[in-house]
Amino acid sequence: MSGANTAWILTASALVLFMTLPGLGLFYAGLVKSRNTISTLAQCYGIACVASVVWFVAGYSIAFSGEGNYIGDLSKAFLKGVGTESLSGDIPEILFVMFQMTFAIITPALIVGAYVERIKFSAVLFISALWILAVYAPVTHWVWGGGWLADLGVFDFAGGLVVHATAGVSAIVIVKMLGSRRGFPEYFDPPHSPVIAMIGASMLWVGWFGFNGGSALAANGSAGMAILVTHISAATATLVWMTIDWFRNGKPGLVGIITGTIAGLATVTPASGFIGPMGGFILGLLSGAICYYAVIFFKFSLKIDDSLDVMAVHGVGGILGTLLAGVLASETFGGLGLEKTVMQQTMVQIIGVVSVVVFSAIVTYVICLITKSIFGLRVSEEEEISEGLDSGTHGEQSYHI
Amino acid sequence: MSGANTAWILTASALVLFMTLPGLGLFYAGLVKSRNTISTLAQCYGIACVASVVWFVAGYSIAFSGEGNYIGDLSKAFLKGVGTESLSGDIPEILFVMFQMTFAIITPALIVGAYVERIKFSAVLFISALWILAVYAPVTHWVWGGGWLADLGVFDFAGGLVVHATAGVSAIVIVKMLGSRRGFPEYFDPPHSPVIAMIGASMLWVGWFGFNGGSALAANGSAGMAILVTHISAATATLVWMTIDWFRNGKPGLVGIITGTIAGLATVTPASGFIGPMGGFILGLLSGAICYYAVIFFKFSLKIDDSLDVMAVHGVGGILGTLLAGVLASETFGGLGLEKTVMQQTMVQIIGVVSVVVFSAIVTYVICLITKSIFGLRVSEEEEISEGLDSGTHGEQSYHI
Amino acid sequence: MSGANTAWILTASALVLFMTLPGLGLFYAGLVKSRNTISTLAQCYGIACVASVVWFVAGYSIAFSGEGNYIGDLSKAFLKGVGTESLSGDIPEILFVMFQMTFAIITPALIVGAYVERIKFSAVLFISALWILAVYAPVTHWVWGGGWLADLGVFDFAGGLVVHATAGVSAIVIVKMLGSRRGFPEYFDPPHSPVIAMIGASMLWVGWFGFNGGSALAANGSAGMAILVTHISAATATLVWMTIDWFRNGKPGLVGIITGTIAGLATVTPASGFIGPMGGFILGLLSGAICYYAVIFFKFSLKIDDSLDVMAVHGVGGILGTLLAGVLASETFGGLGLEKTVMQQTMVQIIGVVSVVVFSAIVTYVICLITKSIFGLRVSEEEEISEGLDSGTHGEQSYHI
Amino acid sequence: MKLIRAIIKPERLHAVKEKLNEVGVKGMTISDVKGFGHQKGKTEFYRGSPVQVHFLPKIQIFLAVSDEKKDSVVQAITEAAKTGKYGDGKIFINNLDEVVRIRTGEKNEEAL
Amino acid sequence: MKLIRAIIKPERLHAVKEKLNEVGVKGMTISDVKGFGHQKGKTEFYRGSPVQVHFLPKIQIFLAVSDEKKDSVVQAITEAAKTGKYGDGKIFINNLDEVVRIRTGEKNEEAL
Amino acid sequence: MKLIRAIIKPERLHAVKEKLNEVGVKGMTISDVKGFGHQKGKTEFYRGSPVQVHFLPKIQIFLAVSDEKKDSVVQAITEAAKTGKYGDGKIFINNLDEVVRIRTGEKNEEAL
Ligand SMILES: Nc1ncnc2c1ncn2[C@@H]1O[C@H](COP(=O)(O)OP(=O)(O)O)[C@@H](O)[C@H]1O
Ligand SMILES: Nc1ncnc2c1ncn2[C@@H]1O[C@H](COP(=O)(O)OP(=O)(O)O)[C@@H](O)[C@H]1O
Ligand SMILES: Nc1ncnc2c1ncn2[C@@H]1O[C@H](COP(=O)(O)OP(=O)(O)O)[C@@H](O)[C@H]1O
Repeated sequence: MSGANTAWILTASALVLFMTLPGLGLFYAGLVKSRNTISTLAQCYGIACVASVVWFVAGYSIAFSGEGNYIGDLSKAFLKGVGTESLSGDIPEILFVMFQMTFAIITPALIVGAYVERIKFSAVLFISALWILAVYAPVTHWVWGGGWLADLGVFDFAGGLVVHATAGVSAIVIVKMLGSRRGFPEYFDPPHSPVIAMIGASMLWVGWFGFNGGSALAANGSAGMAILVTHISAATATLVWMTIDWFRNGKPGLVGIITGTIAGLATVTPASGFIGPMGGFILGLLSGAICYYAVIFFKFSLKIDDSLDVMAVHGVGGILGTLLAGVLASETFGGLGLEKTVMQQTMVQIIGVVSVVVFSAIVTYVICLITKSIFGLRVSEEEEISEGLDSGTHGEQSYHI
Repeated sequence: MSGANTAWILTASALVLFMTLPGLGLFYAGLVKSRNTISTLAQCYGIACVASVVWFVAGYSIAFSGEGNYIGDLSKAFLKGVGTESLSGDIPEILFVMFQMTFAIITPALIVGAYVERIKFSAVLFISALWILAVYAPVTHWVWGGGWLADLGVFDFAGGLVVHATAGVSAIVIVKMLGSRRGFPEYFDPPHSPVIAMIGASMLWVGWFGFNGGSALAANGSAGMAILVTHISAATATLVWMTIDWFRNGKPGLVGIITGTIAGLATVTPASGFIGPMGGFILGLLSGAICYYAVIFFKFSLKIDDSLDVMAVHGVGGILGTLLAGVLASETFGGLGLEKTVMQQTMVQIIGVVSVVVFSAIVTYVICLITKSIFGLRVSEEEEISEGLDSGTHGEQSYHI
Repeated sequence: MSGANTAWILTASALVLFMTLPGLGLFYAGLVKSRNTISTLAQCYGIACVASVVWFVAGYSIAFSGEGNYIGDLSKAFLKGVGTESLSGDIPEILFVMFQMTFAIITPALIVGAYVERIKFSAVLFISALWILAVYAPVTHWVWGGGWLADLGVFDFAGGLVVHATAGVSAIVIVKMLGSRRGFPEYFDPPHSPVIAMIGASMLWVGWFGFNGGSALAANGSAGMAILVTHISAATATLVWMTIDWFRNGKPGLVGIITGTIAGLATVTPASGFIGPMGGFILGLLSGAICYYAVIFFKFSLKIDDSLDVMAVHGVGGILGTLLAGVLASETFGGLGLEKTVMQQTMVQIIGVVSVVVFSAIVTYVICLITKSIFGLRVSEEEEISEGLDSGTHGEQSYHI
Repeated sequence: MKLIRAIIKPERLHAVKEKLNEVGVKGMTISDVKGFGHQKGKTEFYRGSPVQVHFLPKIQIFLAVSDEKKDSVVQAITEAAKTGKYGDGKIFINNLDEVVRIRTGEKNEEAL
Repeated sequence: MKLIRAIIKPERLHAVKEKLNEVGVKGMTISDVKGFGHQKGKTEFYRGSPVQVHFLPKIQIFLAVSDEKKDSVVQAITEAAKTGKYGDGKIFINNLDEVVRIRTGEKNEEAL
Repeated sequence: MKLIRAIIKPERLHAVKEKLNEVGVKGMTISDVKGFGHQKGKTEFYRGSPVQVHFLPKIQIFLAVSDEKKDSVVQAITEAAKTGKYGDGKIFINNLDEVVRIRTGEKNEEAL
C-alpha cells in the first residue's frame, strides 16, 4: 500500500463530496427562482444520500466486481469482503469505494439542473436510485471496471463518458418526459442569486482538483498534470465565455463567467490524464465557445427546457473532451502520447460516445416510464406557478427575514 | 516520521478547522432568528480564537503531557519543547498539537447551539476558556492522553465521549443556569435561513472526513474505513430523519434533512475506527430515529430550551455511538474485531459514558456559577426580544440591502 | 520524487485556490455596498482566470526559469518542457507550477479591495495581467526564483514581500491614480453583509494552511510548525482587534473580528517557516494592534480611499512580519534559528522591504498610466453613485427575491 | 383620480399585470408585504415540532388611475387575482388629490 | 371606513398583533420599512471608524377598519407599541372610500 | 395635514433626504418597492439569452407634513429626484385626517 497515494485519495474524496454538498447545490440553487431554492438544494442533498446507500448496497459491486464485459456482479454487494486490508491498486480498496462513491453522488446530482422547479421530490429520489444501478454503474463498469470499452482502450480519465455524457443525455430524456416549466420558452426568470451560484461554481472548481487529480489514483506527476490542465481549461473557457457575452450582450455577466468555468471543467475531464498544458488551453478555448452556442441551440432552437443546461454544458462538454482526448494526447499538442494512432484512438472514442449516449437515453427513458407510473413526475400546476416547491414540497421558506 | 501520514493530518487539520469556521457557524446561524445571525457567528468565531490560545497556553499540556491518570501536567505549557523534530507516533508532534487544537475549537463551539439568542458574549468567551481547561482537556486526557479510561480500553475513536457527550451534557447544564429564550416553548420562530444552515451542514459533513478519518492519525485502510462508515451513517441517518418527517408532518423539510446528517455523523464518531460498513449503516438507521425523538423529548417533554438541540443531536448521538461501539466492532456486524468480549467492552463503554456525563455536568455547573458572578449570563430583556444580539451586542446588522 | 510531499502540495494547491475562489471574493463582497456585490466577485473571479493564463503563458517562466539576478527568462513560456516527469525539488515540477499559480492568482486579487465600487472591469483585467508580468513575477524571481534577494538570504517563507507587500503598495498607487469613491471620506456605507464577509474570512483562514503550510513544499515538521504558528497568530490577532474595538467603540463587531484574523495571517506569512509558537503569538499580538491603527491612519489621517484596507492590513502586516522574521527566528523567541546574526538578517529584511516597496510602486504607477490611456480607469459617475457596478457593468442584480 | 391599493397573492402578480396592461394601465408600483386574515397563516415544522407562521407573503399593488378607469381596473384585478381560496386579498380605493411627475413636472391626470 | 397606517418598532409587532386580536381585528397587512425621525439613526463602526446609519428598521401596519372600531384600534396600537423611548413611531389615519374582497367580490364593510 | 408619497430612483435617496432636511422635514419613512412605467424594465441575459425584468427597484418615501409645508416639500423632492430620464418617478399627495405620536400620545400637527 502506498501511504502517499492513500493520503491524496482521502483528500480527493473529501474534495469531490464537497463538489456536490454544497457546491453543485449552491450553483444550481442560485440559478433558479427564489421560491425553489430549498427544493433545489434538497434534491442535490437527497440524491447524495440515496446514491451513497445504493452504492454501498449494490452499485459499487455492479461497477467494479466480476469479469463481465457489460456488467459486474453482486459479489461485493454491501461491500462484502472489503476490509481495511484489501487493496485496489496500491490504495486501500475501501478508500477506492469511497472515492468512487463521491462520483456516484455527483453524477445523478448533475441532472438536477434539468428538471428543477417542477419535478416531484419522490420522483427525484426514485429516478436517481434506479439510474445509478441501471445507467451509471454499468457504464462505469464498461469504462473503468474492466468492461468492453476498457478493453477497447477508450480514454476517459475522470468521467467525460461515465459522468458528463451519461448525465447530459439523461437530462434531455427526463425533460422530454417531464415537460417544460410552464411559460417556457416565452417567459422565464433570471437567476435569483448570481452570488450563490458563484459560490457554488467556485467550490466546483476547487473540488474538481480532487475529481480529475484524484482520478490518477496516485500523488504523482500525473495527478499534478491533471489538475494543471484542468485549471488551465477552466480559466480559458471562462475568459472565452465572458468575451462572447461581452461582445454579444454588451456586458460580461457573472452567471456567464461561472458557466464558462463549468464548461471548461467538464470538457477537460475525460482528457485530463492524457494531455499537456497546451491541450488544456485548446480545450478551454473550444469549450467556452461551443458550449455557449450549445446552450442557445438546445434552449432556443430545439426549445428543450433543460433548465440549467445540463446537456449543453456537461453533456456537450464531456462529449467534446472525449472526442478530442485522443488527438490532444498526441505529442504534437504536447500530450503525454498514445499507443494507438490518433485516428484509431479517435475511432474508439467515437464508439464510446455513441454507445454511452444510446444506452443512457434508452435506459433513462424506461426509468422515467416506471417512475411516472408509480409516483408521477410533476408537482401540481398550483404548486409550480404559485407557491413554489420550497413551500409546496418541503414546507419551508428560504429566507425569513 | 511518515510523510504520508503527515500529509494526511495536515489536510485533516484544515478540514476540521473548516468544520467550525465557517461550517458550524453557518449551520447554527441559519437556524436562529435573523437578528441573531451575527451574534451566532461571532460566538463560534470568538470561541475558535479563545480555544486556540488556551490550547497553546495550557490545554494541550493538560490533555497530553505527563503520566497522570486523571489529568496531565503543565510541562508542555506554551508548547515548550515541541519543535519541528519531536514526534507523536510517526507524525510531527507540532502537527498533532494542531490537529488536536481543531478538536478543542469545535467542541466548545458545539455548545453554542444551546445558548444562542440570549447569552452575553463575554460569558460565552469566559465559559469556553474555562471549559476547555477544566472539562475538555481532562476528559481528553482520560480517553486519548493515556488516562484511566484509556487504560480500561474504552473505544472512542474520534470523540463520542470527548467531544459530543461533553458538549451535549454541558449544553443542558448551561441552559438550566441561563434559562430559556423568552416565549419558549409556546412561541418560537422557524429557522431564518434553511439555505445557510444547509451550507453549514454540508461543510460539517465534508469536514467530518478529516475529523474521523484524521483520527486514524495515518493515511491507511483504517482512515479509509473510517470515512466510509462515517459517510454511510450520515447518509442513512439523513434518509431516516427525512422519512419520519415526511410521514409525521407530510413534508420532508430541508432543516430536518440536514439535522439527520449531523445525528448520523455524531453517532458514528466514537465507533468509526472499529466498525465496518454494515455497522455504519446500522448506526445511521438508529441515530436518525433516536435523535429525532430525542429532540422532541428534550424540547417538549422536558421543556429545556437547548435551542438548537445540542444534547438531543450531539449528546444523544455521541452516547449512542459510544455504547454501541463495542457491539458493532464485533465481527458479527462486520466490525474490525475486539480483544475483550462484547459484554466486557460494553461495560467499559458504559463506565466511560457515566463518568464523562457526571464529570462534565458538575464542572460545567461550577463554571457557570463563576461566570454568572463575574459577568452575568444573560443580555437584557430589551436586547433579547427587541433589537436582537446582532445590534445589541455587536452593533451590526446582518444584511444592509 | 516524494509521494508524500506531492500529496500535500496537491492539497495545498486546492486550498490556496479556495482562498481566492470563493474566499477572498466573499470577504470583499460582504464589505461593499450591495449594489456592487457581483462586481466585486467578478473582479476576483476574472483576475483568477487572467492570472492563470498569464502564468501559463509567461509568468511562471519569468519567475522561475533562468539564472538572472533580477528576472527569469522565457525558456519555459507555455510551460515548455514541463512534463509529468520533471521535478522541482522532490515534487513534480508541473505541480510546483500549479501551486505557484494559485499564489499568482491571489496576489493581484488582494488588490481588488483597494479599488472596488468605482473601477472599470476592463481596467481590472488589464492591470492585473500586466501587473503579474511586471511586478509579481520579477519580485517572485528575486525572492524565490534564485534572484538577488534570495542570494542575500532574505527570509520570506510564504510571501510577506512577494504577496502582501507588493499587493499593499500597489493598492495605494492604484487608488492614487483612480481617486476615491465619491463621498469619501465624509460619507460611506457600512458593509452590506458581515455574514458573507465572515464566510470569506473563514475560508481564507482555512486556505492559509495550504498557503503557509504548503510553502514548506513538504509534508513534514516544518509544514506542521508553519500551520501551527499561522493559526496562533490569526487567533491572537483576532482577539486583540476585538478587544480594541470593544474598548474603543463599546461593541466587538464581527467585521472587526474577522479583519483581525486577516491581519494576523498576513503578518505571520513571511515568518511562518522560521519561528516557533511563541513567535506566532507575538506576531498576533502586534499585528492585531498595529494593523488596527494602520487602517485609521491610512483612511483618516492620509484620507486614502484604499476601500477595504489592502495596504493597512496586507501591506502593513506583510511588511511587519518580514521585518520581524529575523528577530523571531532566533532561539530566544523559540524560533528555528538563523545562520546570520539577528542584526544582519534584519538588515537583509529591510533591504528586501525597501526594494520591493519601491519597485512595486514605480511599476504599478506605469501600469496605471498605460491602462488609463487605453481603457480609462473609472466607471461613469452615474454608474458609480446610482445603479451600481452590478447592474452597470455586469447587467445583473445580486438578489432577485 | 383614484388611488387603488390591492393586496394579492404573489403568484397572481404576473396575471394581474397582464390584465392591467390590457385595460390600459401604464404604470404601477408593487411591494412585498405580509398579510394576516381569514387565511390563518401556516404551520412549518422545526425538527418535528410545529412552528406557527402568522404572516404570509403577499404583494401590494399601488396604482393611481383616473376616475373613469377605476372600475375597469378594479374589475381587472379582481378577475386576475381570484383563485377562490382564502387569502386572495383585498382592494382598497381612495380619492387621490394630486399627482406630480418628477421628470417633467406635469400635474394630475397628465402625470399618470 | 378608516385606513390606519402605523409605523412601529419591529420588536413590538408581536405585542401589537396580540392586542389587535383582542379588540377584534381580523386582518392586517404589514411591511418592512425604514424610518427617520427624532430617533437619530445610529452609529455602526467599520474597522474602528464610525459609520452613520440614518434609517432604522421599522414595521408598517396597514389596516382597514370600520369607523366605529377606529378609536379602539388606535388605542390598542398605542398601548402595545409604546416603549416611551424615541422612535416608538406614529399612526396615520385617513378616510377610506371603498374596499373589495377579491375572493367574494363583497364590498366595503362586508369586505373588511 | 398632507400625506405625500413619492416614488423615486434608489440612487437619488441620499440627495432627496438632504434636500428635505433643508426644508425642515424632521421625519419620514421609506421602503423598497418595484416600479413599472414608461421606463420599460430592462433586459438581463441568462447564458446568452435575453430575460425581461419588468419591475425596477425604486424607493417609496412616505411623509406626513403640515398643509403649509406641502409645496416646499414637493418642490424639494422634485428637484432632488430629477435626473430627466424616464423612470424618475412620481409624487402622490392626499389629505391626511389624523396623526398620533405613539410615544407621547400627541395628536395631529403636534405629532408630526
Ligand atoms: N382589514 C384589513 N386591513 C388590511 N389588510 C387586510 C385586511 N384584511 C385582510 N387584509 C389583507 O388581505 C389578505 C387576504 O385576506 P384574508 O382575510 O386572508 O383572505 P380573504 O380576503 O380571501 O378572506 C391578508 O393576508 C391581508 O394582507
Ligand atoms: N412626518 C413623518 N412622516 C412619515 N413618517 C414619519 C414621520 N415622522 C416620523 N415618522 C416615522 O416614525 C418613526 C418614529 O419617529 P421618531 O420621530 O423617530 O420618534 P417619535 O415618534 O418617538 O418622536 C420614524 O422612524 C419614521 O419611520
Ligand atoms: N399610475 C401609477 N401608479 C403608481 N405608480 C406609478 C404609476 N405610474 C408610474 N408609477 C411609478 O413611478 C415610477 C416611474 O414611472 P415611469 O413612468 O417609469 O417614469 P416617468 O415618471 O419618468 O415617466 C414607476 O417605476 C412606478 O414605480
